[in-house]
Amino acid sequence: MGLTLDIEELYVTYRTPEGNIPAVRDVSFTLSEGEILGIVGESGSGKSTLALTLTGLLPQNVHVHAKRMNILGNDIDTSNLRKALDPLRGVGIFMVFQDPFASLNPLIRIRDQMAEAYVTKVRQKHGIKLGVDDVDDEELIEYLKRVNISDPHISIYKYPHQLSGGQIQRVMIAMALILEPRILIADEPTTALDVITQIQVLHELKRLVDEIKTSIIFITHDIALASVVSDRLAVMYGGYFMEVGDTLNVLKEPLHPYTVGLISSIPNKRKSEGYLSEIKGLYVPSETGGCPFAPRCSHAKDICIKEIPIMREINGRHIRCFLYG
Amino acid sequence: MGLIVTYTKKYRKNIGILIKLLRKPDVAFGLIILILFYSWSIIEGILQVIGSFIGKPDLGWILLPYNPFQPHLSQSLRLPSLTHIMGTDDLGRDIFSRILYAAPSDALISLVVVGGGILIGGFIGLFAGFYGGKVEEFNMWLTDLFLAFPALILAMVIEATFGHGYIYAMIAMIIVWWPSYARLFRAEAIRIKNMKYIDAALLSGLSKVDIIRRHMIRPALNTILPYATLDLGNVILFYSMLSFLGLGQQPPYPEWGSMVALGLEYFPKWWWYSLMPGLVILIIAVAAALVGDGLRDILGGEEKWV
Amino acid sequence: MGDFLIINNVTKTYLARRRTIADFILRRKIPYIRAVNGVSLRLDRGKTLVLLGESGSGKTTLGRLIVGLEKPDSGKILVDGEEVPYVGDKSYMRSKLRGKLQMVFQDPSSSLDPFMTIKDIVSEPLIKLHMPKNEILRMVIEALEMVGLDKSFLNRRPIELSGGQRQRIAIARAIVTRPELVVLDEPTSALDVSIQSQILNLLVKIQRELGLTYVFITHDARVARFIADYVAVMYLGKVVEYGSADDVFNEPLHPYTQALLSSVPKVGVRELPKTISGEVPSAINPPSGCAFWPRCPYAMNKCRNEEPQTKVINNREVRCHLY
Amino acid sequence: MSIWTYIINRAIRAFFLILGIIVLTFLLSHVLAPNPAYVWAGPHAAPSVVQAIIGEYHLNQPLYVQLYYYLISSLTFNFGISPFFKQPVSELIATYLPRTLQLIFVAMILTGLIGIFSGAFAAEHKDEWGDYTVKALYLISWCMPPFLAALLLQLFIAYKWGFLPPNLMADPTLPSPKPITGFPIIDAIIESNWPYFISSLRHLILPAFALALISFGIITRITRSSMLLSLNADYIRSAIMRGVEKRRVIYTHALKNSMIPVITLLALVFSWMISGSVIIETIFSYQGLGWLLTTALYNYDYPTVIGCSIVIGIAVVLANFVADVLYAVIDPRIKLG
Repeated sequence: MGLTLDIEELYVTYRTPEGNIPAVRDVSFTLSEGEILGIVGESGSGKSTLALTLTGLLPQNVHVHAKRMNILGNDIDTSNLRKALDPLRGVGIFMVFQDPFASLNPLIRIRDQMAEAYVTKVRQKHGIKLGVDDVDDEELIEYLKRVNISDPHISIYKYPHQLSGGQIQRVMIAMALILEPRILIADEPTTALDVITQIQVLHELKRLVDEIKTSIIFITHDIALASVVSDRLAVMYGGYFMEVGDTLNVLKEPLHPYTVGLISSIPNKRKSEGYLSEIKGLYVPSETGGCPFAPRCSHAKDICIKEIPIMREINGRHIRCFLYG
Repeated sequence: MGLIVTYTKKYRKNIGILIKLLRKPDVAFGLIILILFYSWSIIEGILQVIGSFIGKPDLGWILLPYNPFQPHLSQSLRLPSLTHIMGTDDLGRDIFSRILYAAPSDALISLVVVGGGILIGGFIGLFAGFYGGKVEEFNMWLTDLFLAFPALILAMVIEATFGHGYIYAMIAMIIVWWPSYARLFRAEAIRIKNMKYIDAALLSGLSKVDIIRRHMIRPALNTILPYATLDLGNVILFYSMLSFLGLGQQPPYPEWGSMVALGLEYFPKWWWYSLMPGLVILIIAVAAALVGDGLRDILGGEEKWV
Repeated sequence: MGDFLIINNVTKTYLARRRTIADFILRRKIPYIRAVNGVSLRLDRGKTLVLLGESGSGKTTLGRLIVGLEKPDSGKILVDGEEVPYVGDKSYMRSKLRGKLQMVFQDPSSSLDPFMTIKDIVSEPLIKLHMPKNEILRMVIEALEMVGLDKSFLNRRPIELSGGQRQRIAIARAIVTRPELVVLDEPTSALDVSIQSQILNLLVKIQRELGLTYVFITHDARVARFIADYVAVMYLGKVVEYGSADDVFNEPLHPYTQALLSSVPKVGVRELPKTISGEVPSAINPPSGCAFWPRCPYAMNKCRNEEPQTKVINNREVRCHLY
Repeated sequence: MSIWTYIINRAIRAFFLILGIIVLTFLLSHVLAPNPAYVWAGPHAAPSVVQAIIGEYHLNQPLYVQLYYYLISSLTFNFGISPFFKQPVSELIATYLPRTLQLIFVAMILTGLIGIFSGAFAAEHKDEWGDYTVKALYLISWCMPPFLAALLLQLFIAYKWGFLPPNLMADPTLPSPKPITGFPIIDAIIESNWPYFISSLRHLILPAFALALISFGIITRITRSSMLLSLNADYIRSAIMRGVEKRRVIYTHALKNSMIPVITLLALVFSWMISGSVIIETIFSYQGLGWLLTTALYNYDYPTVIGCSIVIGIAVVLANFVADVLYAVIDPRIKLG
């Protein structure tokens, strides 16, 4: 199994008139072929910025720096990420967005937007330029059938607003089937969906790995959801990866205090059995340079506020905490 | 305008807003021009009013380089120079003095028309937007009706019916101006109506009038303030069009638009006669637009079009 | 199951869109959406009723009907023997329940007026009670302390607060008058997981201290299981199953309830739960018979043609032909 | 909602607006006016003329009777006889309106082209020099008094460099074509009167450009900001992610979506151009509806003023209707509900 992503010491900083805001700090990870990496984090953890960094779609006022950024065997120049990733988007990297209703152009039929993906595939894989109108409708409908859309012959000629959120996410997955991307980034693809639809869409997403051996980065705020989907899990807080490891290991025996808190604050009992365990306080971006979780951590020591611990490997797991080592 | 002033006074961060405004060079430029224009207008306007009350009209040009009414035929149609920075007109009157003398009427009309528009439009728009139903539909139709008439045409008809002159121009302009504010306020009222805090207020036992007072006026004014600032320039521009057509202040009083019209006879050879007042209008309108844009950037909110 | 809150055969329909003159000329009928369709429920004082369902199930509309923000087309809602008044009616101003039914909304950023201070926001339910100023202030501070905030928040504005803090303010506003009943519309679904448990614990604590009655609206079965005394599972405007939380969560009877509960991902299991197919049909044109039959694994011929009636089984109301 | 329901609704709305316009002018001229007879006859009219006017407009009868006659005559475009031109007002309008419409038509095309392209250009180069230049240009366009725009163009292009004629509608020495359609340029084509055609085109350019100059700013601005909005939207990101080429992203995806607010603006621009044309026709001595209106205004020719303004109001309502229909054609969310 080859590596599709190899990233070392990635920093992403927003430059605003009020000062620099670090969004992603010292993040290193790899992604193997056919692997699903779950990234779990709350709002402000930098998980969405990380997704946009990997697709090169960050706004102009962002500074990206990495010791190494290797995507699909190409060393990427982080100073001009948008341009550097141009040839990779499409059959290299593809992304499914959080809000299904915003992710397709409302004025263009589903068919044409799917055909664009087909045109890209033909261009990038075979070097042939096609027009959107040259694509065979029946072939596109086949792809819709593969993601179990109801009435694909009708749905394909509809406009996005005529479909439900779940159906649009299926269309996005159908585009992934067309493009067969090596890396798929799914940024909370099911958050806007209903409980049952969410599971249905995840089934389709998982089939991508079986059918086209895609590597998936699955970003979510719901650690339970991540646990049923991903092979490996990265827990993010304040821009740092706090804990990375095999999903089942992390969930069965969480090491980092934040991971422990995150798992135990999932409601898992009745109110008659007592209160839920909670993580006290709220996330405040810190400027002291210490561990961002320190103000909320019950194990916090003096050093936690002053310094950020480095990532250590313990039994095949990576932990960033002074409790370990 | 009174309402705006009281609410901006209540708004604690208004000093902070001013500083933020001045940080951008273009906005600072606009703000300085606007402040100069309005403060000059207040001083000059007070002098003119006092002068006319005590029967000494020369008080009105005590601060001006030249008497704006006195002809000097020997000096007629002089190119702009150090002595006459905007040149002289056909009767040898200093154009710069005449422009300065005319400033208060433009300043007053811009404040009255925008203020009147906000008052009338605000009242009608907020109630229509919040109550909805038939009230709203009638209000929509009414504003659409007024907006269907090109503003200048409607103002011309009004003045053709009732007469020409400064006061008539002012009334005509308020009549053509309020519908755009009614629309803006209505949109605001509808936006706020869908906020959950309105539901909470209803559950707290507040009446609809209470809710409009407590929850609608302040945010609506906040959204409309940038637009109103920008509109000050639009009103001056529009008034100059009316007075160009002879529907504003009647001669011999100088008026920016009518000065352009008078200068047409001497165009293009004595181009400054018409161009100078036009340029002044342009500069003031640009200044208002810059400040309005700057305010909107700070207060947030989207671009509004009526 | 009690007589404090009585919902009796309540129906609420909306037009799918506004009627226009052209519809009149073209003789077009505008379809109706039955947001709430013949719902009857009962609840004791001091208990929590959870309305559990997906989007479009009518749970939010039912919640708004219970506090009087909407007016039912037919049926009655009584709280403590008094009919709930509609806030737009004239009789609302005279009703005993005016100001006594409160609601906490999902989106904390739109539920607080950004131009007001926390003091003004929390004291809003009190201003129509004509109390002395210092008394109002005392009650506001008390409410703030109850939700875990202190005096220092009084003069702040919502924009300076985090999502969790805003939701605490919204709760404080809802409880400041010691209301009879509070409807909580997904109060935690816009919050982070770590904040969600704080708010849930807070709600339980307040309920115990003040003896409040809650109607809690959620789509999250985990949250429902934690907070509920009674659960009403809703599907397309109807209650398909209603019973005590213990019963419903331990042994769901309706196939939809079963599907909903089994779709909850379990922590530490690397396997996607099995689930039913299809999506919630459109409320404009619901399926005939039982609205759930196109997705139901046990669907029979009868289900397509005949609408199941509510049956009582082991203290539970179920709408399904299986029983 | 089907597209027909939508169009019928808009048409009904347009009809009621036209009715409202007529009633509004009625209110002004019959109810609110201090002395309607003197308004219609002119302030310096002889008593016998005033008596005739009272009879002609039924001014001595109850208001609803007056309204009835007024509505009937207005809806049949019978605006009476102009006391100044001594000619039926409807004939005057039939002569002068097409001239203004051809001017505005050319100006609208110029405005749209300049506005949309400069707006798209500025959005593409946001916060670069190109953007600042466009911003300065649209601010000036927006704040430019119409007479200043007209005078500057006249001064430089006509007088100083002599590229184009400074005023009038065509060379007065040329024989003008017979009015068939009423639009001088089209009539010249029909008659194959090429010298007149070229001359009137040359005379049209400066006033049309002046109108465009005072109107394109608003379109530039709205194109720029809506383009920026759509360039940052998720659907653009998703198009980029599926490898759509940059040109298609900007010109098919982003520009198409930015056109929606621009279309709703077109009617507003049309209305603004009619106001502007009153001033610009005066300066260029271009004898269109604006010129007719000002001439009537100076000569207390009230029937002409009212007739012109009703026709202008109707034209703006129709322009609004066209914009509404265009909007529905472009945006499937209207068409398909």
